[in-house]
Amino acid sequence: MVSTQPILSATGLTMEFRGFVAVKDVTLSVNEGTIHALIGPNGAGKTTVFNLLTKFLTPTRGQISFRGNDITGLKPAEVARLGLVRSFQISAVFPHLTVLDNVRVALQRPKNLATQFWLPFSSLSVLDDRALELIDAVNLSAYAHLTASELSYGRKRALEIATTLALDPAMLLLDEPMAGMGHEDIGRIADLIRRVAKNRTVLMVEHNLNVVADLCDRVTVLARGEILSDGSYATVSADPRVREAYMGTEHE
Amino acid sequence: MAVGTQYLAEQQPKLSTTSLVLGAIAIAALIAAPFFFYPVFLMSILCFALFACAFNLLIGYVGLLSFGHAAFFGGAAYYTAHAVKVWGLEPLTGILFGAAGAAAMGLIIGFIAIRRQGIYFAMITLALSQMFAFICLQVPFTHGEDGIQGVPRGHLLGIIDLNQPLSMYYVTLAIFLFGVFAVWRIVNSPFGNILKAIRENERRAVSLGYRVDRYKLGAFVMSAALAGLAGGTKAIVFQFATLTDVQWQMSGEVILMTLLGGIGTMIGPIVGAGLVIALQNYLASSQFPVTVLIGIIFVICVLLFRRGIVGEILELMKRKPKGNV
Amino acid sequence: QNISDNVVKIGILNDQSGVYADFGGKSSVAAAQMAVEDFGGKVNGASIEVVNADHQNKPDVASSIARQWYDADKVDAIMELTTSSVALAVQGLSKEKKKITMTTGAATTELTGKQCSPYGFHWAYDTHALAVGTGGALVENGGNKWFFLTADYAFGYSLEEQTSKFVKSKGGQVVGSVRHPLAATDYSSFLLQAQSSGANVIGMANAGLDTANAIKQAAEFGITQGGTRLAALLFTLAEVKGLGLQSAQGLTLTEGWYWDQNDENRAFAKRFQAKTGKMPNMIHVGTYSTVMQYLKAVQKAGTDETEAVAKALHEMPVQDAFTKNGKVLPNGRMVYDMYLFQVKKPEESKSEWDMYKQLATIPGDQAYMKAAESGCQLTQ
Amino acid sequence: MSTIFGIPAPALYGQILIGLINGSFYAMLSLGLAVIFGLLRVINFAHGAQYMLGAFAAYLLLTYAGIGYWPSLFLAPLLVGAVAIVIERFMLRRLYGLDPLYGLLLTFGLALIFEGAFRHWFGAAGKPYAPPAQLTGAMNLGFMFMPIYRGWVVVASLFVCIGTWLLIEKTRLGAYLRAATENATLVQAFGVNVPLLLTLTYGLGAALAALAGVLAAPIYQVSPLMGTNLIIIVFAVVVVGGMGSILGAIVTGYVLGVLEGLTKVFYPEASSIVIFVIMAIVLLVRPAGLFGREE
Amino acid sequence: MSNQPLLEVRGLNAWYGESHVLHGVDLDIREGETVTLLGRNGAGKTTTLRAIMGILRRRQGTIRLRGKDLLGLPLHKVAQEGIGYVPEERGIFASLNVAENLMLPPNVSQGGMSIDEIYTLFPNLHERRSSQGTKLSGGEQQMLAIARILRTGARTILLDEPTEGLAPVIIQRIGDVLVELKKRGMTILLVEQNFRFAKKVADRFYLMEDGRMVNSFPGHELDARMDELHEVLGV
Ligand SMILES: Nc1ncnc2c1ncn2[C@@H]1O[C@H](COP(=O)(O)OP(=O)(O)OP(=O)(O)O)[C@@H](O)[C@H]1O
Ligand SMILES: Nc1ncnc2c1ncn2[C@@H]1O[C@H](COP(=O)(O)OP(=O)(O)OP(=O)(O)O)[C@@H](O)[C@H]1O
Ligand SMILES: CC(C)C[C@H](N)C(=O)O
Ligand SMILES: [Mg+2]
Ligand SMILES: [Mg+2]
Repeated sequence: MVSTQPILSATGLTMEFRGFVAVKDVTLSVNEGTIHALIGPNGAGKTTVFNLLTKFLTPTRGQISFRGNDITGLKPAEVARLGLVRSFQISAVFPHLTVLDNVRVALQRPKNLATQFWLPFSSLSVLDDRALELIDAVNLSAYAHLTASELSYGRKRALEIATTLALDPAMLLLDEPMAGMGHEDIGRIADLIRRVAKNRTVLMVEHNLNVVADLCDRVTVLARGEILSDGSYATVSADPRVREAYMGTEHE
Repeated sequence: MAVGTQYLAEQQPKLSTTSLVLGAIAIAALIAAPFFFYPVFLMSILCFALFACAFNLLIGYVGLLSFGHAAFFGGAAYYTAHAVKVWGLEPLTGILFGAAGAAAMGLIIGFIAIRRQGIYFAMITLALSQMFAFICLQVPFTHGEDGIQGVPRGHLLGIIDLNQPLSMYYVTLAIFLFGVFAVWRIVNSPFGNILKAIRENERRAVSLGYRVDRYKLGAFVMSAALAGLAGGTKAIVFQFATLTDVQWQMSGEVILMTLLGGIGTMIGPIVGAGLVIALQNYLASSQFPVTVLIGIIFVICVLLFRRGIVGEILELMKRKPKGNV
Repeated sequence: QNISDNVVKIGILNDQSGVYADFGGKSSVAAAQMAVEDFGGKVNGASIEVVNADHQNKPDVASSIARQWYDADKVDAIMELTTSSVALAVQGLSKEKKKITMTTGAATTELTGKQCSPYGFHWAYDTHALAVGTGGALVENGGNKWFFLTADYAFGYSLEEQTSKFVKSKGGQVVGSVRHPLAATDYSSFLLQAQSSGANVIGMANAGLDTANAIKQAAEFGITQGGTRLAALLFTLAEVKGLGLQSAQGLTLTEGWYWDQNDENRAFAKRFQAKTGKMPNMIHVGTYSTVMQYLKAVQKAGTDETEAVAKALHEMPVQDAFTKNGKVLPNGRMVYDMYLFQVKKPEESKSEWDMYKQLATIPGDQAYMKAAESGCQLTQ
Repeated sequence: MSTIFGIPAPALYGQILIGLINGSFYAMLSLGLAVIFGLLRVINFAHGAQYMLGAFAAYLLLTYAGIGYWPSLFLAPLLVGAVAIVIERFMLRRLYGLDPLYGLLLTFGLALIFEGAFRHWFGAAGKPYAPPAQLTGAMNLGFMFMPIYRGWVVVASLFVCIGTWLLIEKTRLGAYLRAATENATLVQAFGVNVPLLLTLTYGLGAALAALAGVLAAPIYQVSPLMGTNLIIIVFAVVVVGGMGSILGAIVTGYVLGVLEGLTKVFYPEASSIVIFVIMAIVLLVRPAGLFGREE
Repeated sequence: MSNQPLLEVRGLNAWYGESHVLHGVDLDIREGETVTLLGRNGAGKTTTLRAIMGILRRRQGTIRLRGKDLLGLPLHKVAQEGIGYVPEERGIFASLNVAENLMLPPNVSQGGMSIDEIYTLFPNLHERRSSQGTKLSGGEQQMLAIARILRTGARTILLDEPTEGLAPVIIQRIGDVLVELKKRGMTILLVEQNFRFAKKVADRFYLMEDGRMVNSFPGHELDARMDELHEVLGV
């Protein structure tokens, strides 16, 4: 269901930190239903772009629109409520809650069961079915009652994806989902991403080029805050500038 | 080690039958207590215990250390005392008025303080409450150092004569039980679950779409209102509202009560309040300077029993192997 | 037996650790014990017991101690009650509980005014006596433009009000006033304000450490050299000692008792010093006097029942180490002669505690308000 | 007599000057707090008590050893610093790595102990302490008499503040301090004796407070409660300046002192709360404080 | 190259709180050698480095540097023996700028690189020398972390996953740097998951599993042992 309709587009995005321009005039559009990769050398500004898109940073200049709405002036929580949800470069779970509770926390908001301070805790059990379904989807059923801190790194990332999916977001932003992960986990997460991307859009930052090549419909290469190249993996990897700035000579 | 992302509390065990039985015994004991102890002493424990529970709602379950809770406790005492003495309000209405006033103050102070976390939050609440104490010193209705004296206890709902020590006691007990139940309910509710999540990983909660500031502010206001409930009740029990209750030493005392009993446990603050009040009562007529002893307890608690009395007992019962960072 | 529980229990409730601790404090407890000894240790065959507590200048602390003393510990009467806020609270509670209080440590005339009690007695001094004594002396010496430095609570207001009234009645004027919080540390800005108002007297309607600090700072900023005079309206031997003669010299002040006035006083003071290490001021001896007088009243009434003792207290003249001509007005005010003193220069002082020159005697009737003018309901 | 906004100019200048003197104490105290907070992540609630201890050390040295003001200016901070070092070694040290709130609570308890004990021994009434003979008297500035001693305090505090600032921002030692603030283990893994650094820093911060105490002794009485309320104002100063910012602590200290002085002229009723009001406004506009970095 | 190992680890056990993580690790590194630790996530590679440094205090066994026992030394003394540590999480200081970060570690012996040499090696750092340390990107931070150790003259370097999260070009450059360091006679203990990278520099490999050394072989045997590695590492 790859459409050519952009779900998220940013125009002229610029971010300056006390005189240092980390992101320069970036115009980017992500088409609905695609898996889109953002790659580039360290310090290129990828995480910064993520922070801008999800409003954890406010751009110095530029516009962002998501599903036709201008979201440039919104707060991070509001962006998330519109269905644009991110993960962090450093894994983000609620460490002392169980796996089940981690997912339930995420479900509480869309189900409008978050502000009721007068209801008993047990009223949350209506969320259990959906939560277990999500946990199952990321192959964590066996660990549902462990606390998140007891999970291995890779499983934590899976849990993070499950909680993100609980919000049923139209679009996911994943920042280096495979970083620091053992080989056996990489394949699992790649599968998972492919599965969840069936009916939503994914924008991800990733250094593992095999994964990018394998998974992504489109690749945008960022270098020194500017877009260097944009297109299919084959196109960008053939671009000599990309080879020079990013991939180096060793990569086939 | 990021400042403010850690928290002091332990996980709360689920409500079990043993704790229900223990609770029932405790309530029975509280009902019988005035026949064995001096009722005013018991009422003062109840007021402070409720205050400590309200305070614990913030520190124990949101991970925010307020060093300014005296403003709500003492502020409510002033509002209640004024409403009852000057406007002639019925005592319960007066107490509720006090709690509402405290909630309103909670909204203002919380709005400013919630922008920072950890120690910053502690210092800001401390400073704002000290500012409130200065205001109390200046505005006429508080009567400065004299305080509002001789507040009539009156008749509850126009019927029950609160000048009878026993009726006053049972009314105080009822308010106390209501307050403690409220704290318990808030903590163990869908709302409480989000609070827990925020305490664990605030950025993640934001990215899930929670407007965390509103949740924190909500908890802050609830805590302030309950502290106000305690303060208003105290004003009726002691027929008094004074500067003592708004000053920062009072905020320090409620921290001590909670720390001593066990932060983040349901009954810890109650135990702590009982101990501290009993100690102060006992020491008032001895040679030993009270503040020195309170200071020593503080130091000992922080160095040796960070979980507090109840927390340490719960830990012993759990005997779960520890071993995280 | 007509004595409840066969023991007469007297509570000394005062500040023992706060800003006013030197003013009365633990030494007052010693004075009370001296009174019990001097009385003979027993009254009508019943033993006498003195208990004491520190109220930390907090009226709520004081009233809950008092409540417990009455309810649980069977205390019959409470003495001293440092600080007006405390005294008003405890006297109010005692009125409700029908118990006797005899205040020596608080100043406000409210105690025997609008908030008077049939069981409440006010010894030693009050703001009226201070206004007449210290205020009067300065007015007579040409101090006719006053600026007040006032502690921001009931005591300060009362002292300022009484003194202003007195100054105005003598043809002087009040050109301004500023209120400072209790235990402020820096008075220099208030003093500058006072100076630029053109006043020739700065009336300090505060007490204890506050007054002492203000005096020191006034000297530093050359305010006294500039010819402005300081009126330390409430200052006693204990504060003079604390401040030191160097800074305190020349101050005029009003007290009801001084150790070096006569042989009897010197003898009393010597005993007191042996017990406490310091010389008493009017509060200490006043507390001695209240205990003594209370015991005499119990003896006379033959019981410790409140109404009877109160009646005896109202009727009996006061004649003891404290005063020779005291009498109690219907509003509870004990009236006796006060004295105006001046603090000696360091070179005039011959011994550690030789600090006052006596300037005048203020007859009791002038020093204290007439009962009829006090606003006390009991006198109508 | 000329007037400014309806206020006689001498009164205005006088209050500004007094504000500057108060500001000197705010600056010195908040500086010490910032240094300690910076490295140890401890809000030193005992700072007010250490200020008081400094003043008492001077008083006791004079009364029992006949040691005067000038030697005390060095000895008192040394003594208090030594006490602080003991505290760091045996108590604070055990709290590193825990939630920083515990440090706040521990020092709060210590403050209660010190103040309670001194109140018990010395009573609450102040003890007089005379300024040194060289600095007595006043200067006629035309609009007011300026006590020479107070002038000295302003000068001395400026020197201390600038000296400390240079030490921390411009020296290698300062760089260790700042880095150890963030990750003490790593700095130690580079070969720096961090435990010693921490101990000395706490000692230095406390010594700064004690120095302020000695400077304050001749102005205010030496009293057990002298630090109690001051410390909360200083907390507000530190929040306005931006926690941990040395420069922020210094500048804000002086500026708020002066603003407070001005309030006394224009609206005296508000003078005791003006610093807190400013704090609230700053927090609303710049949550990290004027000189602070966003965390 | 002498036969006496420069760094000698025998029967090293280590604990995090109650949990026993290293179970008798043995390890030898000779002067001038580059040794790489391989192992899955959680095998105990980082822990080994931290235990050698003495960052992790709860340990038993022997650790000797040039025959001198390191176990009893406080952390800063170990560093002063000439060991430089580049931690997994890089440890760049936010309150210092890049140049200050670079200058921070005190010299432990003569012969460290000069600032100019370092800036030639890492031009990015020169460009950003006055920005706040943590405002650098991940890769830039990694370079800074390595660079600042090179300045101190430490002759033995413990490097924990220097390539994690880095772009291929940067990895290549870091590889070049390590080769250069080897040429200068530095001793390097490297923890790495990326063995394509490790192969370029390692003289010897150690294979770790569950807190123990399970195998060790010379660098050139890496390709031959690929199958075995797959089994242990789950590649
Ligand atoms: N601070 C800690 N507290 C408790 N256990 C820890 C801590 N750090 C690591 N561990 C545990 O010690 C074991 C070894 O961890 P270590 O970090 O040494 O692994 P590693 O081989 O470096 O893995 P990675 O490749 O993921 O960095 C793991 O089981 C880990 O969970
Ligand atoms: N808050 C900030 N202040 C100043 N500079 C910043 C800030 N955040 C990022 N930068 C700078 O912006 C540039 C881009 O950083 P960013 O973290 O976006 O890189 P990245 O592409 O995600 O790199 P990596 O792959 O290493 O994570 C870097 O040079 C970094 O130093
Ligand atoms: C202790 C006293 C100096 C207090 C003062 N007399 C008052 O009435 O408040
Ligand atoms: Mg990044
Ligand atoms: Mg590792």
